[in-house]
Amino acid sequence: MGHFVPHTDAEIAEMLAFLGLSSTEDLFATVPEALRLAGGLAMAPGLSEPDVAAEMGRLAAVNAVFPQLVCFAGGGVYDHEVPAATRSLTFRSEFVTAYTPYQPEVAQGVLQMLFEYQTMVARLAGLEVANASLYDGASALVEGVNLAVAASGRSTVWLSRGVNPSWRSVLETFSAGTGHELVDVALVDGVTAWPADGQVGAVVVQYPNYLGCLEDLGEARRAADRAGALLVVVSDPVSTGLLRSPGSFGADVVVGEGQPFGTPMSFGGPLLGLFACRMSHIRRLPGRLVGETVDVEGRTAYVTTLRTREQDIRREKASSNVCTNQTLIAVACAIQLSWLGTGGLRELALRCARGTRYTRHALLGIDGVAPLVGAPTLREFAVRTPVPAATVVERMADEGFLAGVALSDEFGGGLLVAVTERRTRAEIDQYAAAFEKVVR
Amino acid sequence: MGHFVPHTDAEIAEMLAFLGLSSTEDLFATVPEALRLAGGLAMAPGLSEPDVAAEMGRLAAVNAVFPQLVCFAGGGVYDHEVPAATRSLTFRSEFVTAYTPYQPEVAQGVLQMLFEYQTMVARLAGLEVANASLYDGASALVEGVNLAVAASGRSTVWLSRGVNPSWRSVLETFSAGTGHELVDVALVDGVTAWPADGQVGAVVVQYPNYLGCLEDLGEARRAADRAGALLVVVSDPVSTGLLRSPGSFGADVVVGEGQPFGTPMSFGGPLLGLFACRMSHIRRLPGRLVGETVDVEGRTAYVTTLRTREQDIRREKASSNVCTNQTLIAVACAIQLSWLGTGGLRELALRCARGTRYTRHALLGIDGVAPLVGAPTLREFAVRTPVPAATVVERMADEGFLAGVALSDEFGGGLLVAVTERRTRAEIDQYAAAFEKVVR
Amino acid sequence: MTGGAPGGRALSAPIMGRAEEPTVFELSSPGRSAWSFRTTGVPEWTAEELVPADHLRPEPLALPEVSERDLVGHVTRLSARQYSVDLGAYPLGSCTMKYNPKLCDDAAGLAGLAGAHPSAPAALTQGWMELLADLAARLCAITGMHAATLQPPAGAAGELTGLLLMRAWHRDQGRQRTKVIIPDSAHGTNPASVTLGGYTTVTVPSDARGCVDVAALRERLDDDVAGIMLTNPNTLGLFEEDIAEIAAAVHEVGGLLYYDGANLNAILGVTRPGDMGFDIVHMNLHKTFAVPHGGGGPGAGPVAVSERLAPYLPGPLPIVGDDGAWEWFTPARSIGRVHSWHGNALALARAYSYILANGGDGLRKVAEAAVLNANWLRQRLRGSYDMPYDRPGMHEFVASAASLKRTAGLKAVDVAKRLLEEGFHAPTVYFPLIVEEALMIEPTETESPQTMEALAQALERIAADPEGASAAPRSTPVGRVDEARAARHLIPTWDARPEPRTSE
Amino acid sequence: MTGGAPGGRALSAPIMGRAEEPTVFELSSPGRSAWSFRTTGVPEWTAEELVPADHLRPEPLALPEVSERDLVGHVTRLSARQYSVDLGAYPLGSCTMKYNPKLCDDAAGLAGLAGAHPSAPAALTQGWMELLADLAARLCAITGMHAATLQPPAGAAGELTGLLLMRAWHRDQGRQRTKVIIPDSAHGTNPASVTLGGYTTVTVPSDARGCVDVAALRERLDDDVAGIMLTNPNTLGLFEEDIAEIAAAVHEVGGLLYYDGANLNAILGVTRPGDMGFDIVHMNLHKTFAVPHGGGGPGAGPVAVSERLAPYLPGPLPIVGDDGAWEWFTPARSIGRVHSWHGNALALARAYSYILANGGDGLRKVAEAAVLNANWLRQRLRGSYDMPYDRPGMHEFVASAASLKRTAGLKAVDVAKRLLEEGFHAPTVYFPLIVEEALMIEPTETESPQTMEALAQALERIAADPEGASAAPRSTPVGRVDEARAARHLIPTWDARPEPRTSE
Ligand SMILES: Cc1ncc(COP(=O)(O)O)c(C=O)c1O
Ligand SMILES: Cc1ncc(COP(=O)(O)O)c(C=O)c1O
Repeated sequence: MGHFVPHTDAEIAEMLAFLGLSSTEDLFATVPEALRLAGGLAMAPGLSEPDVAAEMGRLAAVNAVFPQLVCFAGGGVYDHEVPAATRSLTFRSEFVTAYTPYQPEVAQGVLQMLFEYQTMVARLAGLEVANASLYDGASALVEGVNLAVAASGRSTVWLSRGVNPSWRSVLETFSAGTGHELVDVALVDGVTAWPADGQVGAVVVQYPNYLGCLEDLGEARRAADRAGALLVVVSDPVSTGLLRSPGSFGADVVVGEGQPFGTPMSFGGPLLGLFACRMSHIRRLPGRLVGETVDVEGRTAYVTTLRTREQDIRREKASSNVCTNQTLIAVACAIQLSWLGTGGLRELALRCARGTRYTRHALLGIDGVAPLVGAPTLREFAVRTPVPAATVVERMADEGFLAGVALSDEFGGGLLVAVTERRTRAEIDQYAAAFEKVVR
Repeated sequence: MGHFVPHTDAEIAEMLAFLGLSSTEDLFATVPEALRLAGGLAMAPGLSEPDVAAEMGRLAAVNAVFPQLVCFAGGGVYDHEVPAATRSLTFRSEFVTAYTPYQPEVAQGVLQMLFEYQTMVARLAGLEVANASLYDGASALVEGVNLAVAASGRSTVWLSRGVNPSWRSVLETFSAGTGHELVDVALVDGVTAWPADGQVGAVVVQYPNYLGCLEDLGEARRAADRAGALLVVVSDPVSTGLLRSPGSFGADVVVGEGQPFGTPMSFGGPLLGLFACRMSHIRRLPGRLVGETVDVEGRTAYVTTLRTREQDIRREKASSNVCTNQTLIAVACAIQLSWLGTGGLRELALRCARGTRYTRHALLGIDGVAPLVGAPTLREFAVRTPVPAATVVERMADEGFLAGVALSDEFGGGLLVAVTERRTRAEIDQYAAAFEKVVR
Repeated sequence: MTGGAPGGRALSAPIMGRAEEPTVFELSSPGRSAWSFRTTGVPEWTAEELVPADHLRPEPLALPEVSERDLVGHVTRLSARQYSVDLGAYPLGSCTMKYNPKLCDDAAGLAGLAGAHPSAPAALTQGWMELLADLAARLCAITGMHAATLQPPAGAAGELTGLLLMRAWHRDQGRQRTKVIIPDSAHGTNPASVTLGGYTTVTVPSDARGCVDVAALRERLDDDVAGIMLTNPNTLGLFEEDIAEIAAAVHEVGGLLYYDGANLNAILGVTRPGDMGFDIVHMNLHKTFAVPHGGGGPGAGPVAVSERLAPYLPGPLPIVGDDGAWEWFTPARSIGRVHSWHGNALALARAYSYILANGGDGLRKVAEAAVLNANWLRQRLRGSYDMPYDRPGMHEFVASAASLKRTAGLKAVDVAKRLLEEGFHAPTVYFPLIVEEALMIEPTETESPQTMEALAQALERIAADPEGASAAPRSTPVGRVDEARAARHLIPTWDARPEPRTSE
Repeated sequence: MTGGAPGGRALSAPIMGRAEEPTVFELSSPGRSAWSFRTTGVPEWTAEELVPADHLRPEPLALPEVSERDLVGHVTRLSARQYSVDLGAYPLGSCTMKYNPKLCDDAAGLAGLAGAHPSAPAALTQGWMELLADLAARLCAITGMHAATLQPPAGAAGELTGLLLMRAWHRDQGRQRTKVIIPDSAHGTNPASVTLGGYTTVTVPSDARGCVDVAALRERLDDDVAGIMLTNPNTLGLFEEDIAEIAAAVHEVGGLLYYDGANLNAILGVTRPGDMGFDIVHMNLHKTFAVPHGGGGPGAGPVAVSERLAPYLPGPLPIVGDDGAWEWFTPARSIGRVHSWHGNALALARAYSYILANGGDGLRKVAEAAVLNANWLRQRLRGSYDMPYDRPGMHEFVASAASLKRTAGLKAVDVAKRLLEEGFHAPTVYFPLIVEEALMIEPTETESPQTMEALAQALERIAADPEGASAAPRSTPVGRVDEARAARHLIPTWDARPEPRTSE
């Protein structure tokens, strides 16, 4: 349809005439004839708006989502409520249709939102500074390790097996380029058992870890100290409503996934990479950073700062290659954290923990269902099931539940179950009843 | 919950102290003890946001709407497409959460939108001036008759039976107060047969009329001239994309329903009363009027004008009692008409007319289905059915269709069918097939 | 260029300064378009085939021809020239410009509500009918009445509906009365509605305390009085303490009491019109129950009545039938429809969601905070502005700039325009009519004490430094608007503009 | 008052002037709240019962305590301090800030898309998988490639993914190469990605015509070269006419060609990277395919490759299984995941809806109008600005303020700030690095000829009247911002502010 090109034929003719050209084909004179696409793209012509809506609606209708499918899956992406205020504010077109704030004089809206975001993310981490977002938790982890390696000058990394396996896989992928040596550190009954000695650049632990267990961050800090490494903590920001901050345990870098704050599960994207570090590492901070300053008349103003770290200035020596990040998701996160406030964040964490305990108790009452590991958990837990976890997930779908995430062999199988503040007692009771049925 | 009151208990105490009061109950000291509501409202406590959403969702899910129910009903409210642009622009919070533009210096957004709306509504009517909206087509009709009666000094009204019966009923209700004498004028084979003589204040005709038929507006104008009356035309603005404007036939006042432009069917509200008249009647115009002017520095500015007609100034002598109108729906209408543009409005009317012809043809091919009246129709038509129309509607609902509007005995029964640009050939074919089945 | 003004230019967005935004007609360029329709497969008959020649429009109707991009830009820029509750406080007296929770937007946006055709058989709209019935029941509980119609689309429509109910009732009592009494402080819609209801307005003065002068009222009461229309609290924000006495007096002569519910916000859960003796009550859901005002509407103005008036209500109304399902029912002596369908249904759904969210406890809190804010502000401003009725009031109060006008030339309108500069919307000015240079201030319950403090300081600054206020506002998208010129050189449409037009 | 700044005050909305907006921390008042959670009926264990003591947070984490009303006011006012495409033209070179149709917002908002958990079994997400597979197929058709991954969440992530693909391929060829060649006009992400990909950057200069100096390139080619990264059209907006020769030369030494798709908008339906000889292509869906930029993201940077590289793509990818249903599949020699799930899925859905709406014909029109607008504007501005490469180009062009700087002291940054005053966003400045005082202008196809005219006139006015431009912009929410101070006195969070804080 070319529906979004405003030019009328008469206007195109007029503009071409101004250029001394006689057809739109002439516009591409510098494209060698041999490279021109004869016959145009092999693609159907454009559809009208309602036709596109119908087609997108058809595709959407094929996926099973709430309320047909009640979600007990987590593993990094969680089914939290997104209130109407957060949704409607985030999607103000001024935020949605702006570019990266290169011209601060007309970008104070995005800049101040990011400044507020950074402040809240730093508080969640218990550290002094946070950046303006990264792609997802996994990319934040990659950048955290890169920072630690650069700061320590050592490229070996102790990587807890309690870190989200998908994130570890991303880290591994990118380590092919950076040359980091990743040393997996195994879990013992759900928590990481750190090597007694060795010299490494980074010690990476997740809190609570992938199996939902509360790692001993004090232990991780001591392991890092022994190894001369920076401590990189992958932290669940929702749990932070109840847990001591990683910074209070001595983390140097804290990364995490911000999706739980204001963004729907979205089939896993867009997500939001949270990144915070100590002030002493700020020159190695990846990505954008907003700082407060003043304008010519002394009014408070915000601007992206310490830009000399960034790729457009530093080029091959940049601290990271990130350019476009996840600003709008960071805006949603800042709005959602403000909507929650001090009391709401605590209440949110509490409700998740309560639902988790209630669900865990219900499942463990089923014959043949047992805890996968013994360590205490908070908002997610793993169970061993009498039939393979993947089968449980499959059968539970017919009952209207996404039962959880089936764990890989690395963990000896098992099912990872997450319970958010959205899950009612009635839903959990039905879930447990269905569970009992399908594992029989 | 009282969730939207920001005051903390400490703040309330402080404010009360400033007033020398000791409790919130003291705030109501001027309310005589005997009148105080003991024990509070007999109403359950407030619900959380997700709980309200769940309850509203439950109520919404009980109604049958597209795609479960494909709509062939009209009768004043039509199933037109509302494009994403119209929706997202209309619901900009600056428009949604503003009051009537009493302070023009901070209301240029709403005022200019209304100015553009008035211009487009006047063009649709083929008249010089339009107001800034009335409640619905029915209330616009009431105001149109009031204007005609006041302008002519005669309170008898010739009211075509081709005017929407629901609107006629509203007119009748309000005539109990104004004392107008409404004289129904019957249809003959679908079009109004005007009395040869008489002296009346208003002649009211609908174009196309309730049965979808094209009235002879020239005839109506002549009837009005003979009777010394103003000609009030109820006009379908969508049809105006193909039909000559009522103004071109000599209408003095044109009223109509603006819902088809940018507002969903909404169970019949909010709707939008369109109102236009000749410039010579402007001092009797009901409701708000926006005019162009300048500010102190000579910049173009808009403001509500000729306010001396209005109730807040004129009080018991006002041209109307309207205060709050349907501004946001008028904004949606202005946006939608701009989205349609010259070509789109014509195309819209054309598509409705094509679908209507195709559907009519399909239905008339069914045994026992016959035209109710003979006059030509455009976007809506009435058929006689072998089983009562109400039964057809009931049975068709089980087939997934809202078959139309069952006509009352006044019209000798029959089914009124409307087809909009949204209806595909496949939908119409299925509709006709189901129709054939249910009338058997 | 072939035609049209530039569309992709934010010149008129205040963010970029105070330049004008062209009209959409100026952005138009012949042949440009934004429309897009579903592919239907329906045969493509021509206009000539579909329309008889004598009806066929000779040329297309001229509408703006713009791209979606330019339309979006235009309307977005216009929105940036508009103040709103979501931008800041809006202490517009009588209008109750509270913050409207976003959850209500979600409710109104549900496809199962917005997508319903109103003529669908009851079996297909049970959810809507339950919603309307429960809303009516809750409004009755709030007002202390017996039954309600949700049809009136705004307050004024509710008034007229109420007066027609009054009329029908008196008719059935066998005698058509001719007069309706309203106080001199009443809103303009009251007398206008009285006229349209076929009655004559009789005005009763207010006494020195700002309430109905009961003695004067008694003088006006006779058996030609159909009823009285009151707001309580009245438009001065004061509770009519003698309401029981007034009710008794009016009832004694066979009249009815009509309650204008524009100020209902003040008494939610505290007292009820029904308990005060009112027979007919309209509510402005767009004031009290978080239907956003939309720049001037749509609102909703349901009318609730006492038992004896219930048979006169407009129909149809949803009731539970024998089989437990909802069905439509029209009362025996119904005055008839007052709306083409069921009123502003989506606005009703918004209000319903708001009432659910607040519940009985929350509504009471609304009234408390609204009254607290207003009294705090009145008390605070006593030193800066005249307070013609300086005593505890309800959710709003009326100050006066009369002294400031005399001493410093600062009129009510100047205070209003200065307040715009200070970042707040202006109060209602010159209403009610009985107060000279009236400033009618209604903070509402959703403004925090901090905002109240800032509002107080701004109003104090204005009173303390009236210099140059007649040049205000200076920081708004346009400066003070020439309203007289608008009426003198009337330009009600773009086509009526005097200047020559180059394109459309 | 107990604490906090006023929340309901629009002082900082530009509509009300240029005052500051307090931070949300300043609006906070202890004990105030907006949160609201579902009633669940789950037992209410205490924190102490749920969390081991050594893990339990000693005190609640301090976040802003605001009402929903104040939060809405705050964020709405901040939005009013922000320029955006929906407000006006945004000729930011290299960024392709076109208008993004609103229908794409609808697509991304569908509950059936937004509500899906990514770990759900394939049987429950067939719609998503079909969407992703068809999008990948269409992107391959557009670029002339064989297979694609949609995982990379932005262009830079796509680059690094591409370099890792290159690396894996060379590894399997038995020899790890060390160098990647990039032109001196390249975007900064290119060299940064090269480093992260474990390669060394070798820069090849541009020739006098603004294209890769082929002779210089040949000098740099040896069997240690893993490949070359190019954009075509390049960052000067010029088509690399020698691309076939370049491809042959690079391939001859066993290197691969990487296509940075930031400029793909220019060649949609005209020519394809695959046909030019590229082996790896990333696309910025947020530039070319109407994913709005969100103030800096999220975007989407899919990578498409030729057949020989397909086995290395990140997985899982959706493919049709034996039973005709979609299933996940990871290529044999996959480099591994580059995103924790399937990339920015909702952004991908937006782009997909945009591609459906345009179709093959529409995409070609996009390129035509983008190139037409850019060339028209370049031609028009030749008299006002230096055009270092003054010949027909593609969708953007780079002008220079070098002469104006010399003659009138008007720097590129001053032109940018003046243009903000004129109601337009500024072009990209000081990039590419090879042009002095560069002004990189990309009008995009969605701006009308009328807007182009207005933009041209504004830029002409600026060049003609450079006086006082260093004081620009004057009509924006803040004046020129002190960037140096921000770096010198770093305040990256509200907690780092030097001033004493009264409340939080
Ligand atoms: C006291 C009073 N009565 C009646 C009305 C009229 O209500 P509406 O504008 O909804 O018609 C208003 C509205 O401002 C009012 O304030
Ligand atoms: C030429 C070029 N390459 C690469 C990029 C990086 O893309 P992204 O910002 O999506 O990471 C950009 C973005 O501005 C660009 O313009």
